[in-house]
Order: sequence, then structure tokens, then C-alpha cells
Amino acid sequence: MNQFLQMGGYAFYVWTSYAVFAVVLLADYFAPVFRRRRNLRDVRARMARQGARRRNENA
Amino acid sequence: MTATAGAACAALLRRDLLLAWRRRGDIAMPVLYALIVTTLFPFALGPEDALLQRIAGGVILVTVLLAMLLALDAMFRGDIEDGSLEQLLLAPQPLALMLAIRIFAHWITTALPLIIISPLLAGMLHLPTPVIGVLVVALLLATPLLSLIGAILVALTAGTRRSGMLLALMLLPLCVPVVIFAAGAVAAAQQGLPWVAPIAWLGAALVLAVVLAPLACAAALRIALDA
Amino acid sequence: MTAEAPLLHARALCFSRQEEQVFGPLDFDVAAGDIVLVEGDNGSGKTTLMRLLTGILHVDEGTLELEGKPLRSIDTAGRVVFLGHQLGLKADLSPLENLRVAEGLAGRRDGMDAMAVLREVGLAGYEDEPVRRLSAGQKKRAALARLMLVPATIWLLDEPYANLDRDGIALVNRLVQAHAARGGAALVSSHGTVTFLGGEPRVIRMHA
Amino acid sequence: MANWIPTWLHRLGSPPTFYRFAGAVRPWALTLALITGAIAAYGGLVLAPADYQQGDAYRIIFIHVPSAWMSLFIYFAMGVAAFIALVWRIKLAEVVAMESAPIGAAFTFITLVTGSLWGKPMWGTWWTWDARLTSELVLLFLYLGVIGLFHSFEDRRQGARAAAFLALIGVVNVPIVHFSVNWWNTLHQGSTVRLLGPSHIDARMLWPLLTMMLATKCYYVASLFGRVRADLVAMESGKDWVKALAVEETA
Repeated sequence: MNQFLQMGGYAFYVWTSYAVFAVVLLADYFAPVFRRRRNLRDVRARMARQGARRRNENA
Repeated sequence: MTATAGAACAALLRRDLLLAWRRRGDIAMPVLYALIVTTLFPFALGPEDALLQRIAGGVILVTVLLAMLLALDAMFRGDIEDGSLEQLLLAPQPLALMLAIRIFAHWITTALPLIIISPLLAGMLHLPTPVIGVLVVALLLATPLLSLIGAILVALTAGTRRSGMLLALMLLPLCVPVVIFAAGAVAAAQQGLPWVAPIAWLGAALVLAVVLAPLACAAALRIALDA
Repeated sequence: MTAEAPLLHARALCFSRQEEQVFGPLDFDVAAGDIVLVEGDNGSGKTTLMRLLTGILHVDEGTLELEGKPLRSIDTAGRVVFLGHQLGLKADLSPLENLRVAEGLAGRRDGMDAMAVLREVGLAGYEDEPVRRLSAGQKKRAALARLMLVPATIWLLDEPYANLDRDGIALVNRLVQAHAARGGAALVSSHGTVTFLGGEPRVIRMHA
Repeated sequence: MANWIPTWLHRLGSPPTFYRFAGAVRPWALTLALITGAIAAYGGLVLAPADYQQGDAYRIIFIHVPSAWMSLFIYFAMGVAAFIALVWRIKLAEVVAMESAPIGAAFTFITLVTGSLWGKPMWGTWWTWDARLTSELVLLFLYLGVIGLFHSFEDRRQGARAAAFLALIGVVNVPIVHFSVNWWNTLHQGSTVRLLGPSHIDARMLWPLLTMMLATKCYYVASLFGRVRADLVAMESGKDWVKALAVEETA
């Protein structure tokens, strides 16, 4: 196992490469997930505001 | 009396050259810029002849490219601001042809002065005299290419307010081949190798660009103004 | 090209920007000889409508036809002339030089020439002055001179009365009426009510 | 142009339809990407033998090459979407083109970083003006130009159309850059050590490579669909289907 982690002396290069790969793609994947939720919350908030305005006008 | 394409081209070219003449101070700016940048290199690298000679071709090409980039932004800016561009779009002439004339006028007023002083710049960096001829030929082919490619990009940014840095970012990948072949020709000539092949490539690219770039530029302009 | 098709024909014409409706739906027809007033408050989309009619903006919703065919920028070229907030004059050139450029690009109406139209709009004596040095009203007059000179059928005038004195306003009306009389059509936008166009003009009312 | 293409595209291109379609496909694509990616990593890092010349350092190949391949593939996909967006003015194609750009840029970035990490032990330097790396760098600038142009417009759709046009110009430019950079490299006698020789590759090295290529493809689909969903919700925020969705999901 230890030998595997050492990668024949190239551990730093190999593991950094794989880490960069994973981190960049993870960030790329999760950014839109949060963006979509935020967008939907914005829509919801705007609807609530518009609803309140309409109730005010009716009252 | 309807306007013929020839008359329209003549009128437009006359207008652009007249405008440039009325503001001839602006023509001097890219030239001054190129002179200053070229002067800076010996200060930064030391005045050693052999070194300057080796980098001369590349330095002049990049300097000319950057000087053109500075002037590029203004290609349609004035016409957009005063509404002339709409007149151009509504004129009964093919827009691509009109834009080709505009690009040509822009090349005459910005690139041509740079080409004229390029032997001087080459001399400052001790480029051997026979190579200067190749440099001028390379510039004569490369600068219109840059003007044509740049025009498409400027047209695309016509709908945005600021575009200086963005233009540089967009132009860089597109001008890489032009720089490579133009500088390659000069480098080959300097090493005594045949330099006709890269010049021929540039010429072929220029022929293609003269035909296609105005059309692309017209399409880009219509997209950028459609809002 | 059928003779019956109106110059301009719009049905349920809408325009949206970033999912927000700018104006519409609008229905109107403009025939040769028509003068049409486009009325509406600031932000009601008058300029946007004008730009749609030039073909620079693309029609997304509804129909807009020029002589029975969908209006595209290729067809408006040479037939439509647009006078907007930006007058399309080069500040470094004189009115005469500006007109020469317009003449070269778009041609010249029969019986008109640059000097004559400049006299007509009251710029006699200013022919060779750079446009930069003219007053706002004089610039407007120089732009109006261009309308007279080029042989376009449809005039799109966006707020032509701005910056003009009483004489200037009368001039605009005179030019528009003369244009209509010789078989042209004009759309004139204004945010206020314009009552001085002789007779009752047709109105397109825009509301935000 | 054949008539069925726009009709078909318009049907799939309807935002609510595509939103649901993307939502259904995305988890599967992601699962597939994770599974194949894990298998490929195991194969590449554990099962494949060390290279007789490069030792274990060559194992970077299993992410470097698929990333490089994806950086070009996504550029091409973006070009196709851009073409559809410009010719048929389909909103969804604009979104697909614009949301492909950041993913492509991410893969290009990974390619450059891993190439650099691979180059250091092999060439003894972090960066060398090797033809492939240089082309890849130019590609990154192309991506950044598209993204930058898109964001410089106030109107999203206008920005998308302008950037789509730039992407199409880039599609023409990519092979030209590749050709000219190759020529330039021979002229200047650049690096002679090649990371990827034309030499035969061991089957035990080949299958993890191909599997990783499959994994990155699936990942692209998953990421793109997530991005498109996020964008559609923002673009169509005034429409009823988004409002219904907002009520449903944030309740």
C-alpha cells in the first residue's frame, strides 16, 4: 500500500494531478446546483412580493 | 438617381480618409507607441548587438500588433455613437462591401504608417538590411489580416460598452497563426533559410480573409446591434 | 409585389427584451401617402418600434411585413431612412460633406441637390462649417436635409421635434407633408401630443 | 434546409420539456460517470504496469489525455450548438453553447495543469513550448474569450448570440492554430522529448484510458444538463412552469 502511494517516487506529481482533476470537476459540478436553487428561491421571493402587492391593492 | 456600389465605396473611403485627415494627430499615436515600445527593449535587455538582432523581427511584429490593437477599438466606435452605423446598415449597398471599405480605410490610417516606420524600428534593433525587406513584406501581408480579423471582433463587441481588454483576449488566439508565420518568415530569412513558404501561407490566408472577413463582420455587426 | 399590399403591415407585433415585454401587441397598416404619429410616454417602446421597422432589430413575435413580404434588413436597405436621437452626422465634417457621403451611399432624389436642400432647411451660409460647431437645432436641420436628399420611401422620425424652435417644427411638418404628397410615408414619434400636422393624422398609441 | 430539423429541434428545445428531460437524465449520467471513472482510476493507478521509461509518472496520462480530448470535443459541441443557435434562433441551443464553455474551459485548465505536472519530472521544467501544450493554451484563451464576450453584454440572449458567433470563428481557428504551432515548433527545433510517442501502447494501459474517456463524456452530459437547468430557470423566470416549480421545490 505504501508503495502504491509513493508512485515510484512521483507521488507528488501523480496525486496532485488527480486532486486537481477531482477538485476542478467537483467545483464545476456543484456551482450550477446551487445556482439553480438560488434562482428558484428568487422566483419564489418575487412571486411573494407580487402577491403581497396585489393583496394590498385589493384591500 | 440611385447610388452605384462604386460611388458608395468612393464616398465612404473619401469620408473615412477625410475624417482621419481632420484628426491627423490620432494617426501619429500608434506610430509613437511603436517607437516607444521598441526603444524600451534595448533598455530592458541591454544594448548588445547580437541579442537585439536576434529578437528584432519578433519584437517589431508584436509591437505592431499591439499598436494595431490599441487603434482597433475605435474602428466602429465613432459610427455607433453618432448613429452613422445605422445609416450604413440602411444604405442600399451590400453591408459587407461597405465594411470592407471601412476596414481598408482603417488599415490605411493605422497600419500603413506603422509599416512605413518599420524599417526605422528594424534599424534601431540592428536587423540586417536584406532581412528588412522580408519584414516589410511580412507586415504588408500580416497587418491587413489583423485588421480584417480584428474588425469581426470589434463588430461583435459593438453592443457592449467597454471592450479594451476583452478585445485583446478575443484577438490573441486568432492572431497566433499570423504572428507565427510572419515572424517565422523573418526568422527564416535571418538564418538564410527559404522564407517564401510562410509568406505564401500569409498571402493565401489574406486572400481568404479579404473575401470572408467582411461577410463575417457584417453578420457579427447585425448580431451585436440586434437588441 | 402586389399593388394592394400596404407599405407596412403589422399584426400582433410584440417585442420583448430579457423576457420583459417592451410593447405590444400592435396592429397597424401604413400605405403610401400616410403620415402616422407614434404616441407614447417615455419608455413605452417608441424607439424600439422604430428600430424594428428599420430591420436592425429582429421580429420575434407577431408579423411585420414590408410590401407583403416579411420585413428583413436586406429589404429595408435603401427604402427606409431613420432619423433617431443620434443624427448620423460626422461632427468633423461640414453639413455639405455629410450630405455628399449620404448621396454617395444612398443616391439622390430626382430634382434635389445638396446645396438646394441645405438652403431649404435654413442652413444657407453654414454649408462648410464643421457640424461640431453648429447648434443642436442646426444639427437637426442638417439631418433633415439628408432626409430630403436621399430617395427613401419610408421615413422613420424618432422625436424629430426635440431641440427645434417654432420655425423648425413647422419645417418638419412641411417636409413630412411634402413627402407624403409625393407618395412617401412617414412615421413620426413624439411623447407629447402633436396637433399641428394639418388635419387629423393617424395615430399608433403605445402604452407601457 | 430540410424542414424537419427546425421542427424537431423546436420540440425538444422547448424549455420546460428539456428541463424535465435533463432532470431525468442527469443523475444517471453522473452515476455512470462516477462508476466508470472509479473503474478507470483503479485500472490506471493499480492494475496498469509502470512504464519502462517514465516509471509511475506516466499514470497522469489517464486524466491528462481524456481531459485534452474533452477540451476539444466540448469546443466542437459548443460550435454545433452555436451554429444551431445562430441559424434557427433556438434559445436552448444558445444556453447549451454558453454553458458548455465553462466546462470546456475547466477541462482545458486540467489538461494544462496535469501536462505541467507531468512535464516537470519528464522534461525537468514546468512549462515547455511544446506544440500540444501551446495549442491547448490557445484553446483556453478561446474559451475565455467566449465566456468574456458572453458576460460583457447586458442582454443575455444578445450576449449568447455574439459569443456563439465567436465560438464558430474559433472552430475554424483551432485547426489553423494547431497547424501553425506545429510548423513553428519544427522551425525552432523545440523540445524533442514527447510525452505521447506514436509507439504501441500496452492493452493494460489502453482500457483504463478509454474507460476514463467514457467517464468524462458522461460527466460532461451531467454537468451540462445541471447548468442548463439552472440557466433555464433564470431565463424563463416569468413563465408559469418556473413559478410552479418554485412553489413546489422551495415549499
